[in-house]
Amino acid sequence: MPTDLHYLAILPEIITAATGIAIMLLDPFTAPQHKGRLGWLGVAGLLAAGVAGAAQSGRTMTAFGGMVQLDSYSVFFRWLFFGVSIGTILISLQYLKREGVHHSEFYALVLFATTGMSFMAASVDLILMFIGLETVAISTYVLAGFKRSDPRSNESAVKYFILGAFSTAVLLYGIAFLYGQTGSTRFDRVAEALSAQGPSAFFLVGLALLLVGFGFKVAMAPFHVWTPDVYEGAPSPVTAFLAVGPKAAGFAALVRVLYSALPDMENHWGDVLGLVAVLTMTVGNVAAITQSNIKRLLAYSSVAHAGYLLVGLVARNELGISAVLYYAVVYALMNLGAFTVVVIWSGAGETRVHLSDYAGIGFRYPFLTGCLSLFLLSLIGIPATGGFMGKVFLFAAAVQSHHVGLVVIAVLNSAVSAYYYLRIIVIMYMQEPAAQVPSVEIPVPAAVALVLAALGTLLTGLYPSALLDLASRSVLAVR
Amino acid sequence: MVPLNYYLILGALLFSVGALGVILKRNLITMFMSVELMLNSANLTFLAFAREWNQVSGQVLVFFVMVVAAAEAAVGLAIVIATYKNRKTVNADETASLRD
Amino acid sequence: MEQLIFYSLAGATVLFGMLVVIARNPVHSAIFLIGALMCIAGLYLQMGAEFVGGVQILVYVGGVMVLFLFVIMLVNVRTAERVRQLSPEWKTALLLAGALSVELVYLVLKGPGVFATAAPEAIPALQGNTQNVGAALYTKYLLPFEIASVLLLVAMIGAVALARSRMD
Amino acid sequence: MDSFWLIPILPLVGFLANGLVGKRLPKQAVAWIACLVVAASLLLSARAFYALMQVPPEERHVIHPLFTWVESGDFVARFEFLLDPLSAVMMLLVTGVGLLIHVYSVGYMWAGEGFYRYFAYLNLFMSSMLLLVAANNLLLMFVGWEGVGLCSYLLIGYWYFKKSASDAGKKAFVVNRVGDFGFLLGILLAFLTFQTLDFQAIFQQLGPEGEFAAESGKWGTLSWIAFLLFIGATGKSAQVPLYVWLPDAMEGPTPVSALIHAATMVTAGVYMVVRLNPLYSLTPGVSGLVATVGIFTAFYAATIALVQRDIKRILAYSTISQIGYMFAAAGVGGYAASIFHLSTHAYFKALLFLGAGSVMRALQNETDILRMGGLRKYLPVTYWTFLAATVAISGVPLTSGFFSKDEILVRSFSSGHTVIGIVGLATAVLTAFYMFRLFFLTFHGEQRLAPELRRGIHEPPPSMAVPLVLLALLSLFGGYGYGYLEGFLEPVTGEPLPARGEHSEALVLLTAVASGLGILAAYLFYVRNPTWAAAAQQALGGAHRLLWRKYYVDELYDRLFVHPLKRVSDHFLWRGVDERVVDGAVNGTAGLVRDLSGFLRQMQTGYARAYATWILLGTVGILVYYWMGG
Repeated sequence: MPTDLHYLAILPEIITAATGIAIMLLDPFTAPQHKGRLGWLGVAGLLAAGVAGAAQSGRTMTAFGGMVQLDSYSVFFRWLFFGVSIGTILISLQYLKREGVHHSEFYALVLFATTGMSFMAASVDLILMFIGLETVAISTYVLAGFKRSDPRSNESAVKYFILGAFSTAVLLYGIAFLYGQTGSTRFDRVAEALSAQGPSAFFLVGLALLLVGFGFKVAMAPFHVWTPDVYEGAPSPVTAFLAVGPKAAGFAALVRVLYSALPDMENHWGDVLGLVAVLTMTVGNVAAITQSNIKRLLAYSSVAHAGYLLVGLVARNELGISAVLYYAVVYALMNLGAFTVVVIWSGAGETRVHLSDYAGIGFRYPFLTGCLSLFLLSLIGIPATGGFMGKVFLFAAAVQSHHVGLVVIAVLNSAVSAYYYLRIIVIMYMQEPAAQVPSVEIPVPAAVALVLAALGTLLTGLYPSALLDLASRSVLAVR
Repeated sequence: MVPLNYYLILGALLFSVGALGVILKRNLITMFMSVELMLNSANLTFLAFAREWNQVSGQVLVFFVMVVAAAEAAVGLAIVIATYKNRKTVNADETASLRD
Repeated sequence: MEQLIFYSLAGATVLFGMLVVIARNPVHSAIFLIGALMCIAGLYLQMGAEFVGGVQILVYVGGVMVLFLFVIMLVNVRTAERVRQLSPEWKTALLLAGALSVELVYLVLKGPGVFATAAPEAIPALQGNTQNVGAALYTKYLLPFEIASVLLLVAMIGAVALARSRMD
Repeated sequence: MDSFWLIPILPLVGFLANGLVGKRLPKQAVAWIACLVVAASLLLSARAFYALMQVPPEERHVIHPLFTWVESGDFVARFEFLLDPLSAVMMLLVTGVGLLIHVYSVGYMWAGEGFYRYFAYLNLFMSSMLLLVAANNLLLMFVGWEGVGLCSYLLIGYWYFKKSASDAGKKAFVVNRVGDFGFLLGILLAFLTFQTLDFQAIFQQLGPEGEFAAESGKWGTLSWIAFLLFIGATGKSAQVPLYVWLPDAMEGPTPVSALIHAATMVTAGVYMVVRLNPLYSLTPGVSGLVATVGIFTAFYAATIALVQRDIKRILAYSTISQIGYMFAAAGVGGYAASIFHLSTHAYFKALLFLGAGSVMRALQNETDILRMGGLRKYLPVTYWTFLAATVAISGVPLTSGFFSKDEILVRSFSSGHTVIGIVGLATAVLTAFYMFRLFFLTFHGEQRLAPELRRGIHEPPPSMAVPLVLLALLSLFGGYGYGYLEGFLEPVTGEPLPARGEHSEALVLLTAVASGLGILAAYLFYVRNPTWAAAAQQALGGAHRLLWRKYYVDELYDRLFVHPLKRVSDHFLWRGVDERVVDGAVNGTAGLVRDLSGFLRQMQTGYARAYATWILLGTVGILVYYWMGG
């Protein structure tokens, strides 16, 4: 009987899961026009979970037979995930009503997915991590197909599901080999066995398959192929969630696995990830250039950004992981922000997602377009935005570890990326509007999310120290 | 006692057959069935290793994988049904309107 | 004898697996898959994992596969059967799968093969395989077990949300 | 002296005020806000400059930390400003010329829409430029560097409804990104080498006690840093090969061209090289490259300017050419001379653009000088001020341009760079020729105006005329303080080279002769015998066409970079070959090879199984990698 059943260590996850269950229990007693209240309940639960997480910051302990670890690293990602989920719910409230799919399952699934993501970041055991990952995956399959009478949403869910299940099987097979070689699924045991035995064939197979599984989750090339289609077809708030939450969770778990379980194979995974990073950035950016659907464009952009994040991983030093954490936050802010604008502007049935639908709206909707421009500038990496600082940290880390070639390619890529982000700004401000600029109203919750994301993007660019400090303190738990 | 490698090779073959099914079939349901084959090959590998280590935990892991597989099946088939309602097809190649 | 059982079960598993892929009719595929799963259950039993073998038959064959069959019936096999089942790029697919199997087999053979058998885990002396698994589930693996229950809840909610008839 | 940190902040306040509430304010209020913040910055700059003069040279170095910007392990960057002679001169120059152009803009932009937006951008630009100048480390400098680029882009595309304007904006942005790519890499490499980005800390390591010896003859890390940073400079300062955006940038409002694309932003590259002069002094290889690129650009751009007809484009090529001079000076070690020419150029080039703006305003945006002529009697103020600027840029003796150009030539010859000196002299002839060609064609000779434009030609209002006159005075007399400037800059730019050599009197004469030759030729061709010009054009058909089409460089770049990139994205990752072709290729007796290439082409076909194939391909790839390597 394990003696470390510290339920307090997983209190935030208990709160999120319980809130999810509460939403489902209250659903039958809530009139259809009041479903929004359940969304607010979800926000409240996430806030409470965040507070519970804050209460534990600074403590380090393992619990449940050494399966889950409470440390600054997991606290950091918990906050990120809770924030992302709050943002997702805020932008969904109006959207679900508008699209006629206002079911409380949506909020419950977001909360369950958050629970899963939290466990991905906190687990120090392959099997727990796998179950957390599957909880996220299954919730998001459903979310992607949530507009079930919309063929595009169906198709998005189908592709996501089939390929997701496929990659899950690959990941699981990899875990089997790691387990087989070491006789344990715990990260520390795996690391011990690895340093004792050296990288044998089973370790290599296990690592390779693990990289594929995570490669799918965080959309590294060539495992990214699903992203554009799935992001395009899914309901826009779900796309925002997918692009930000599960991707960050994938990175959280990947960093933890590679550094805690397989540190002695760092040359093996470092080499492959270096190649993959180059491929990912390049494919993402080159493919984004000619996109005309803004959701697709942002999908490729998210692929490219996964490549930048990998640069920090490949650097294999402290600044590198801090930078990954930092950039994960900044990336979440700017992408959630950009997608919020997409959600608001797309209109009923998501009819306005073509770039030409943005023509000339710059001065008609200064708030929306101003925010979107800010996020796009941050995605380019213009100074005074978080995106710039994040890239500087990532690239500086890689330079520090003498990956100069990689940095050259990364910088070149971000130069190329300016072109397609800029195109959107040009279209918004410098093109003739369509015959009649449609009128949209900006729902208050979404506006709040937008303002918060914009402030965060600016703040992380102007005063990056606070977040970077937090990130570098969180990293110590992993290294 | 059958040597470990036999099981592992069986697992590898089964995994490859499953992967082949996913990239070869056009029917969503049979694609998914091929994924089930892959999951089972992983399970077989788990169990073979567990026997080698003389551990019970490998069996527990297999149990969890079965839970996951059941959950995936429920959701996956629900997605297929939702798609079928709208498109009247379960052919993956006809579910390809999102593309570059 | 043991070897013989293994060979026949293993052979049958691979054969059924291939038939799943080759069959044109999804119903046939499903039935072949059931065959493969049964054989794998047999292998589990042979390895002394009675509990898992039982679950395999009860949950997989009895639950999951029946679900598959229901869905296949629901979506009208007739139309499904008429379309070409195999993708046109079958050569590449075969090549890739072949490469994968060669690699995996090679790496398996290259692996250590026989382990310095570790000491069995200190599990309370319970009788029989099922008790052991049960004990592990509720002690060492308590947390994953609980999350797995959340996972099943998610699946339930999700399946209902997606497949229920229009109420909206 | 302590309040100098407000200099970059004040325009930012103006930007925020006008950007946030400017839409609701009356135009007068917008104009007052925008001009007052710049005026306040100018006052503070003057005070800081004066305060620096009062202290002994070795104390002319004040750092004002605002806050610690980034701190992570070794990686420290502070948000702090530096006041030393160089930044003081630059701040004074930027705010001074900036204020005059702000005032001029009030009259020039009054009629158009989006008045507040224009001034908000202009203030933002001032803030970024001052940040660039005042930054105490490379990272902060880069923030200003990108900021001015962004504003430049916003202002070029200010008349966004003109397609040419928004295209030009995009071109400027993209070309500048190429340069910034080098700049950023240079910063990263500098950080790797010095473990710091602070100027003083870097210079300390470069000093005699530091571990870095001069890299004479070999190309080491320092050279790479200097080279990469210089790539950034060629982008921002429009040097060969990245100059192509500047002529197109003339699509922006004319005061913007004056401020950003003539007087200040485009000289940022020069400022950067001078700021980092300890680095460039240790890397003679790169310095030589800087000088060569500079003087080549000077000559090359001057030849293009000879035959252009658009008044603003001529001025744009002239700007490129003059900045080339500045780089040449910096490259041969004449850092003070470079800054000297930078400042005189700011006066006369700003004046030329503002004068051109005045002409265009009178002629309803006509820019073709072949359709002007004889404007002297209609626009006397513009005429005389334009003349002042023209003689200055042509290097007529005793004007500011004469002194600064002469100084550069002296530096080139006395440091042994004879070729650079000779090309510089030749360019001086060309400069005088094309500038007076422009001048004569615009203001002298017969009137070639379109009839509907002849009526209503009138002088600009006082708010525009006063800046013209002030700048004219500066252009004529701004060159007399050089001796003092050189001494003032000494703490930054180091000991001046051994005083002017024995040939310097001869050089003064030569410079004067060069300018006289050019003017004489222009007079003969365009005033005395206008038919000669046409005859010459006839005689030199091919050469003329080559120059007129600007050596076909835009076409070349399109071929080399734009088309291939488009093709790759269109054909490789996009739709590629259409479905029929792929299916046809595969269905038939196509072999395995074509199968595989079919796969490559249909990466995003929308088929789930194709995507699974990619994933599997990746899996096999990684396994093979480990199989082979592990």
